[in-house]
Amino acid sequence: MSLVRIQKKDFSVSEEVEMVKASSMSIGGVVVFLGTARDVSKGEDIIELEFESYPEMAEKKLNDIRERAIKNFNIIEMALIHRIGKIAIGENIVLIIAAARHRNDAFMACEWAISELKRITPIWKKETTKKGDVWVEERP
Amino acid sequence: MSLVRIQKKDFSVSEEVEMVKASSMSIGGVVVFLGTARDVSKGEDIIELEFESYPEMAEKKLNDIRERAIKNFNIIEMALIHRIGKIAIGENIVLIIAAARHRNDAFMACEWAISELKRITPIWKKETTKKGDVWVEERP
Amino acid sequence: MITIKFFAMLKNKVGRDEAAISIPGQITLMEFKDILKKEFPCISGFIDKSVLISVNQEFAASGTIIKDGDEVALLPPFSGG
Amino acid sequence: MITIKFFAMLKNKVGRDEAAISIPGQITLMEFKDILKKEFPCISGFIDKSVLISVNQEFAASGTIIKDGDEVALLPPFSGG
Repeated sequence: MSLVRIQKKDFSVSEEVEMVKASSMSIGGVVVFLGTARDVSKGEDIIELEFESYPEMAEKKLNDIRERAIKNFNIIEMALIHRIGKIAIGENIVLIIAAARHRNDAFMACEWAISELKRITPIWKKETTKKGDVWVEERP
Repeated sequence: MSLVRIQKKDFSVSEEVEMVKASSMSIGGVVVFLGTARDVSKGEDIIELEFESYPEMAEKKLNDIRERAIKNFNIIEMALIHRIGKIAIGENIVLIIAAARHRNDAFMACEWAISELKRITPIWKKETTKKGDVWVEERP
Repeated sequence: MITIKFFAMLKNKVGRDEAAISIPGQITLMEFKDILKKEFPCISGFIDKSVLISVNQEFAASGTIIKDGDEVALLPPFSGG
Repeated sequence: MITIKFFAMLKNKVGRDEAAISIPGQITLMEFKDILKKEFPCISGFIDKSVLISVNQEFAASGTIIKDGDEVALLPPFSGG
């Protein structure tokens, strides 16, 4: 299974971490970012989220982030997974795993990767509130 | 099950993350640090690790870190688990989970918590190499 | 023919997720934007303002050349993550 | 009686993980350290140098009062995490 995926179904954090860990016995620190659907956004009660992507380009961009993270940070491996489709409150949205010899490198790469994902990956979020559906139009 | 534990057996990252997530529907970002046993330490091949703790005091200190993290960072919940006993290369050693509304707070709290754990928690590591067993004597 | 892809609120406004138009030879993205605004007037404000454009799944600039067979996508501000 | 706990390399050097000694009334940790160094000469160098001491599972300073029933632990530099 690929370390970079856009998919409808949920992922298992443990399984993905094990897949990353399997890449090397020299990993000493793994940092995971897990984005989840929260009940309130900008003061508005959220009922449900829906994500849409430009699939081919989104996977291309996630692959690009992984390659640059491995090249520019002192990490051994990285996984990036983003879900699309309807997502209920509390559910998982996005998972980024950075594995390094030393923890500081893993923290830096993981933090960079999630902000880079938000910046360059063609994925859009629709929020369903009591007032209706709104495509979120914000550039982070 | 407690969010702060010293234990011999391995933990499931997914199960611990779900336990933290269950504390609130307002969680939007979860940052996990997972420390694992790597094959080389300071140029020396490691065969096996063994951790010992001062159990009552170690749990007290981990609880103290959790409480200060929740008080001083804008996070909703934190879990800290450290294994003791013999640990093979590639196995999990320590897990810290920080859950917040916003990801920056979770990153900051998680990074602070692992360095604070290393600073104040009475846990000791013995490295088994080809040259024999050595208690690691370093203050991070 | 050029394939044009619409996403998120642009898809809602245009009422479909894909369209095809033909262009006279090779033109720049700047010129292509004018054609898009005439073909899809309901989103011309977005095209001027907040929309990024990709050509064959790579971000494109005003001078990028558009030619027959290309896939052009109109990308509203991203909100993944 | 005071319970004394040894961990990691100190446990190896002393050859056991616990000892009990009695003290004359209440004394400071500084005074107690001198007793420890006499009782356990093989680790007196460590006690002077790199060892932290906890009293009843809290970090203690030179002026901390030690009294009957206390649990004193000798803590080599930590290496958890």
